[in-house]
Amino acid sequence: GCGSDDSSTAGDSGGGGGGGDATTVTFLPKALGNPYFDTSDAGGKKAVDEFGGTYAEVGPDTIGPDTQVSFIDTAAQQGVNALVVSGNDPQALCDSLNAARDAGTKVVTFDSDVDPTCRDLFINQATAEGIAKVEVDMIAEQIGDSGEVAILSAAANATNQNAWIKIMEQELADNHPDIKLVDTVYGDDDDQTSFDKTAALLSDHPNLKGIISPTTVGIAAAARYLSTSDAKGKVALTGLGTPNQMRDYVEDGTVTEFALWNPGDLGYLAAYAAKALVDGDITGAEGDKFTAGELGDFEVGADATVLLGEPYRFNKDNIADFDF
Amino acid sequence: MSAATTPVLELRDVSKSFGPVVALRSGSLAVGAGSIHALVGENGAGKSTLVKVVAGVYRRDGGEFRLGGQPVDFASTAESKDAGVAVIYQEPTLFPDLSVTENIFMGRMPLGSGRLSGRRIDKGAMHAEATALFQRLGVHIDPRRPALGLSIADQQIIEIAKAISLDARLLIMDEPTAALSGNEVARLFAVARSLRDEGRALVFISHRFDEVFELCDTVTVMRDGSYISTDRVAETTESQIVAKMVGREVGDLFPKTVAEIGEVVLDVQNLETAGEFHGVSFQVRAGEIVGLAGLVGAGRSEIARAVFGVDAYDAGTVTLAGKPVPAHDPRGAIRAGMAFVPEDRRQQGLVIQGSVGKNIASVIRSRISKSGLITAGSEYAAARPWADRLEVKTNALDMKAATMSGGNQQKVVIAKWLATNPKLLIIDEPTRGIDVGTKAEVHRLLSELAGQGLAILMISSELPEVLGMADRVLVVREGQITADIARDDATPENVMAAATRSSEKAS
Amino acid sequence: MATTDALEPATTRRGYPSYSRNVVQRLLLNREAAVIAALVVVYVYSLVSVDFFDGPLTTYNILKEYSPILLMALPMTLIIITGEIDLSVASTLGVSAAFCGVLVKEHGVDLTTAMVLTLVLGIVLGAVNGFLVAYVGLPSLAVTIGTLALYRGLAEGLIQTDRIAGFDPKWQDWPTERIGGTNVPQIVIPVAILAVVFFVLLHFTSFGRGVYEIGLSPEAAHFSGVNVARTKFLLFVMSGLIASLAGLYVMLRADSAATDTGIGFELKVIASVLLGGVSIFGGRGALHGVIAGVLLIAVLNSALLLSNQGSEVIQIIIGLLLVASVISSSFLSRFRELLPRRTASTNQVSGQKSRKAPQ
Amino acid sequence: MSTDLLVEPSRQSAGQRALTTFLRSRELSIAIVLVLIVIAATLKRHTFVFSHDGWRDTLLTPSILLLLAVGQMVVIVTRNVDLSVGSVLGITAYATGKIFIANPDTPVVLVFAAGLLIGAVLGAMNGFLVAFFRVPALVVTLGTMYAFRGYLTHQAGSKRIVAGDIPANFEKLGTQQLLTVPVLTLIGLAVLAVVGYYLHTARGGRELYAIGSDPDAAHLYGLNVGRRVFGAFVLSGALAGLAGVFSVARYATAFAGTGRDLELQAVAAVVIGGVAIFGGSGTVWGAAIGAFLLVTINRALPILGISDFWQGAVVGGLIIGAIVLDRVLSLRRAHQLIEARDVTEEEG
Ligand SMILES: Nc1ncnc2c1ncn2[C@@H]1O[C@H](COP(=O)(O)OP(=O)(O)OP(=O)(O)O)[C@@H](O)[C@H]1O
Ligand SMILES: Nc1ncnc2c1ncn2[C@@H]1O[C@H](COP(=O)(O)OP(=O)(O)OP(=O)(O)O)[C@@H](O)[C@H]1O
Ligand SMILES: [Mg+2]
Ligand SMILES: [Mg+2]
Repeated sequence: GCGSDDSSTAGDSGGGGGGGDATTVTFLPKALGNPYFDTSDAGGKKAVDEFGGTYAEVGPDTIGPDTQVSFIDTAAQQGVNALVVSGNDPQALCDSLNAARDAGTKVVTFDSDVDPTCRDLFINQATAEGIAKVEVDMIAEQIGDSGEVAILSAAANATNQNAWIKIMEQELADNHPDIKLVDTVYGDDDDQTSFDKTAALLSDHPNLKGIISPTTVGIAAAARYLSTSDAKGKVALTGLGTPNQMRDYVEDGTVTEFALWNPGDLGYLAAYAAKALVDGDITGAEGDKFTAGELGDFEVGADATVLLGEPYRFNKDNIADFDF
Repeated sequence: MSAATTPVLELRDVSKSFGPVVALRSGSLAVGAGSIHALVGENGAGKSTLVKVVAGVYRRDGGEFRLGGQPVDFASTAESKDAGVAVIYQEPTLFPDLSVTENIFMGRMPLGSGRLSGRRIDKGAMHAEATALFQRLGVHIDPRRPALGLSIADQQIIEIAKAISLDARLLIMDEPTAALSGNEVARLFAVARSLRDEGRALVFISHRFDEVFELCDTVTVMRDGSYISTDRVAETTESQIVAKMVGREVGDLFPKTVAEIGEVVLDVQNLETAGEFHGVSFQVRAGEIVGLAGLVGAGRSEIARAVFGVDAYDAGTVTLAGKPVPAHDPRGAIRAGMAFVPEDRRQQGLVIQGSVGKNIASVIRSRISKSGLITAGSEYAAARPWADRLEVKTNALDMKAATMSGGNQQKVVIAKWLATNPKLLIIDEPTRGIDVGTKAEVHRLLSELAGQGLAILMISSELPEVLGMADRVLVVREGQITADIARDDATPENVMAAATRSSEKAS
Repeated sequence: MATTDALEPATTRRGYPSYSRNVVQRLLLNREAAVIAALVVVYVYSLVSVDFFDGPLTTYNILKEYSPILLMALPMTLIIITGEIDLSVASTLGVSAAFCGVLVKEHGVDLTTAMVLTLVLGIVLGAVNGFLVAYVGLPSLAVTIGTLALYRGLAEGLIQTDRIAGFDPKWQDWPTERIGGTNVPQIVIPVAILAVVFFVLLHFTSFGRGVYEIGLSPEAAHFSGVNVARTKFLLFVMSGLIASLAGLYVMLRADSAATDTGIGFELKVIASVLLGGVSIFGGRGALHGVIAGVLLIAVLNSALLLSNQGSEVIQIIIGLLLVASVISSSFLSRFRELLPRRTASTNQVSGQKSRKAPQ
Repeated sequence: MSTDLLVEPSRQSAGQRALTTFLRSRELSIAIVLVLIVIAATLKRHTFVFSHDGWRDTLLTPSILLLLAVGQMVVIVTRNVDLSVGSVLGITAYATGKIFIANPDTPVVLVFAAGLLIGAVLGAMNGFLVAFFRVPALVVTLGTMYAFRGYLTHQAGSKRIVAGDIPANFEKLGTQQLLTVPVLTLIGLAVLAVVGYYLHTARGGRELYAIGSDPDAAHLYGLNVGRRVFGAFVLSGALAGLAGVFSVARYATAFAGTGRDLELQAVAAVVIGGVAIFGGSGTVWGAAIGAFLLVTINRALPILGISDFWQGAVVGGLIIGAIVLDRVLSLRRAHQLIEARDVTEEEG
């Protein structure tokens, strides 16, 4: 699907036109209707426009292991130069992605990686360790480094979520002995499910001190529930969120601090990386270097991964400066 | 009365067809206020169709239709109701989930008075009125119970109550007494007379002449969808009416060739289904036609259905040619050599939306399929000779059965069963709703089949048919066989007596 | 005359023609032909005017992606022709994938055995539906809404947070490998075989004739010796079996089993069956129409994606096609209709007795 | 035999009759299940009900499904079904957000009216197709479910209504309470009461039952079937529209996927509530209890120690159980009714 914006340009070969000289880059988020990906893809579009390529965004309207497949297949058919994907499932997409690569399409993953054997490059928003650590640190600060906490995740089988959660558990065990992770629930990145799961968490664990939600949909829904509940102010909430979704709740004190990298930059970087691959400037080998417009120079790290940077913390003092 | 000068209801040359089926050719009827007008005719003569045209169920194809002198043309039954026409349809049509009262008043429930309860149904008043109606008809029915599970008779009574409660100027009753017992009929007549004396016009349809002569003052005869005659009841006789209905002398209608009776083919012992019938035992021999007589609702069809196995039964045994027939297993019954032409042609006898050929071949598929495979070609090939044998009128075997006349549909059903080469043929209402010509053909065929040693169990609500065709008449009343009368001893009187409750009430 | 043996059919006196219309009319003037025509038109149009549609991957992708729908549509066609419906197919598909995955990954069962056991599971799940509908006599619409939730719930319970992947490549690659040098994935082989089997079953066996009769008039079918209950039971069992087969395929194709595998497929399947000219009231429809219906949706989908239309456009089109198909047939039948009341409702009258989908 | 008092006006008083019918009612059985679940959950953790949030959520969370179930019940009782309610809800939810973006201080009343209106219009489309063209509702509403959803996705694309777009006063409405009862729940119950009263006491209401009970008889009675069925769909649509407004008030967000899969839940609630899927019988009270049960069981299971991974299975089992129960009860009832008939005939 396409936002009403580019559906207007549909009909002409849109993101297709692999034959043309302009580099064609197609962005494929986990699902449409998620403002986080709206922002990242906007960043991508910005980059593509800068280097004069052709940008397209397609995607399923529901998250599911193979809902992205038909879009990958289509991109392959269109022979786009590069496909920038946030994978719903590390395995389910592999066959299609490899088919696309055989057809000459460069595959860059961002936000959520797939099996390294079926992509050329992964743009990592931040190391899993970095993300896990910043979330644990924030919750620890907010609840005074002791008490019960719970995690509100996305889909039960979301790879990056599960990876982060594992590391968080480790980090808590190692450095925060007094914090007890009592429950992990799954909101499927759906507002209402996340909302109701939050309610369930609070009633299941009367002396819950904090909630970590490493997903932008989840943290917003949780904040929405907390802001209307007795637990407001008593139960701390942190995780990964976008300023626009969280602004109200930071201002009304439901949330003190949450983190995120700039998804716009992430998409921007991914687009330039894709360009570099297409032009053959890089192959994805460790040590390859390329320049990502205004973001400057980046170097490909181990198993074809490029790191954006460290997550950024948003709170009352700085949230007003951001709009995404 | 002066009103008698302009008839309340006046129909002239009204016609109605369903596709190729001409149900009504030229129906004419004139009913004056303060009179009870009998409408008689054989099954399929078009009486009910005429009624449904008056009621606004069907739009007539042609002809004149006046009510109180005014030409009218009803698009729906609601309009006819508003115009003061009340109809008791032949088949009760009730809402099983709704209460008896609601069934009576559906569409015109009394609303409470006053601002607040203005749009509210006045249940109290409604139940009271229903109770009063049943008082008048002299029956016990709890107005609050759902219609679900009511007997045909009770359903019929509710239809009557519904019609009366409309207190219309024209009341049409299509075979209201078919399922009623003696004293229920008596009360209905009492009510009918009081309505007549109030100056209403009534139309009364019945197959029972004693009722016609007891209740009505005028009688109109129909045959094959056409008007035949109208006479004052006082000035005509039963035999005259019958002659007009049939259009020929009664004698030659039932060409029963006496065949020699052979071995016992069907042996039914103590068949019982709770609430339907009990202690039913009888035999049918090769070459014998056994007639099952009784009122509608007596349970004859239920017995037949149980014997053939489309219904399960609680107790008893069915044996065919010495071998026990599995219970509740039509396939088994067919394998054993039974054939069953059911009562309801459109729902049970035929796949009415299916083609003629496929219908005829439907029971012998296993025989005509080669190595498990069957093709339309092989079906039509198998069907063709049987269509020929019964002279089915259709221009191709792939025509839908629904496009045929009642008579031809019946022929298809019979063909379909003869194709199985059965030992026993159970045939329920063999000639209901089919034209006189076909009727004679069917009768000839039946006695011919009997002549070739086929055992036949024939259920019929038409006394003349039973008396004309059967070698033996079994009379069913309330699920019991109350009489077993040999052909020669059978008279309308003793059969009717055994069939109705009134006789034992009298004693 | 009276001497001719009535129990012997007469030697043809007036030979009845089998058909009232000539071959051409019979073949061309029906819903199936219309759907096939639509399919051809859309396909040809896309070939000439949609970029890349003529590419080598198009056929491959369409077949690869729509095989599960096509599979489940086969038994669904028969079920809907009997006037029933099975909303639980997608959940059966999901729980089958989950079950097989769990067997392999958590209980170390080897893949082949696991797949066999999964098919058995499919039969059991179908039998549950079939029993409740055919023998207990419950409305299939309600029953399969229940099992829709139940089976999906079992899948979620089985898999929970696991993500099951990395199946034995020899199995995992097979379905999506190309046949020879063609653009046809191997999964098409079993799909084609099953399509033929069901086509023969429906159109050339006594069982199939029974299926139609049940749809047109359950009572009449019962009265002429068709075992209505057993027929329906078997159909639901087939539906379960085929759905779990489709589940295995989806699992292998994606090399992963997850709680939400195949979610929402049931409506896609039913939509394509109805598009294919099968009447929701039962008694009417043909398998080639349904296959054309599935392919029509597939081709539309592919063509629209290639012209960068979002999935929503496809949804809108499917929706409108559905509505249009029933309205057109209602018009036709209203003209053809001989009975004063539409057959639809006369089918319905006996309420609980006729377990048809609500009109 | 005597003509007088042939029909005893029924041995019981109105009060007794009401009581017995209540005690025998199908609704009571699931109401009890609901209560038991709530009690069990509360015993395990008193905050489930005895806490501000617990009490509020117990009443508030089902309010959206409640509206859908009420509308769905009215359609199903006429032997039809409306599968498009989820999409209708999504459209009105998104429209609500758009209205506020366009003009943040739109009076709340107007927003509710808009939701009702949009829903009613969409419902009218279904009603027109079903009633006028006499085509099966299952197919039509399956089609409009896709079409409406597709239209919404087309409009919304990947845009999303976020809390910031919703004015505070409207957001507050999502949780506002009147004597501890959430306002949304009160509205839902009010709708329930009105519809229930109509179905029970108005001509139109009884005609809806009649149509579902036997469509052909309804025609023979001269009932205006088309108009009634049309009305039922309009109501279902309007209530789905209202539910859309509710969902924005409660969740302060809306996007292309809002309300997906709710249609089957609504049908499930109605079925659990003992409404015959082929119309003619059942009550809107039952449907409402069904909705509460469906939602509450989801909240209660984790507390009762059943991992929420098994919730779907439990709900499915619940639906099957409900249908089987209905079959058993209706068979018993039919039997009793036939008995009753025979008894009265003995007296004759
Ligand atoms: N809806 C219909 N479609 C097709 N043919 C019909 C229909 N209704 C009646 N017929 C046919 O029209 C003819 C007249 O039927 P009708 O019911 O009017 O006869 P009748 O006089 O009422 O018979 P009976 O005494 O058995 O009630 C019959 O041949 C019947 O098969
Ligand atoms: N309780 C009932 N509710 C609805 N229909 C009924 C009921 N009982 C009988 N019928 C139907 O009414 C018709 C007459 O009843 P039944 O068949 O039991 O008696 P019968 O002696 O066979 O009379 P007939 O053969 O003349 O119909 C049959 O079609 C039967 O199916
Ligand atoms: Mg008649
Ligand atoms: Mg009978």
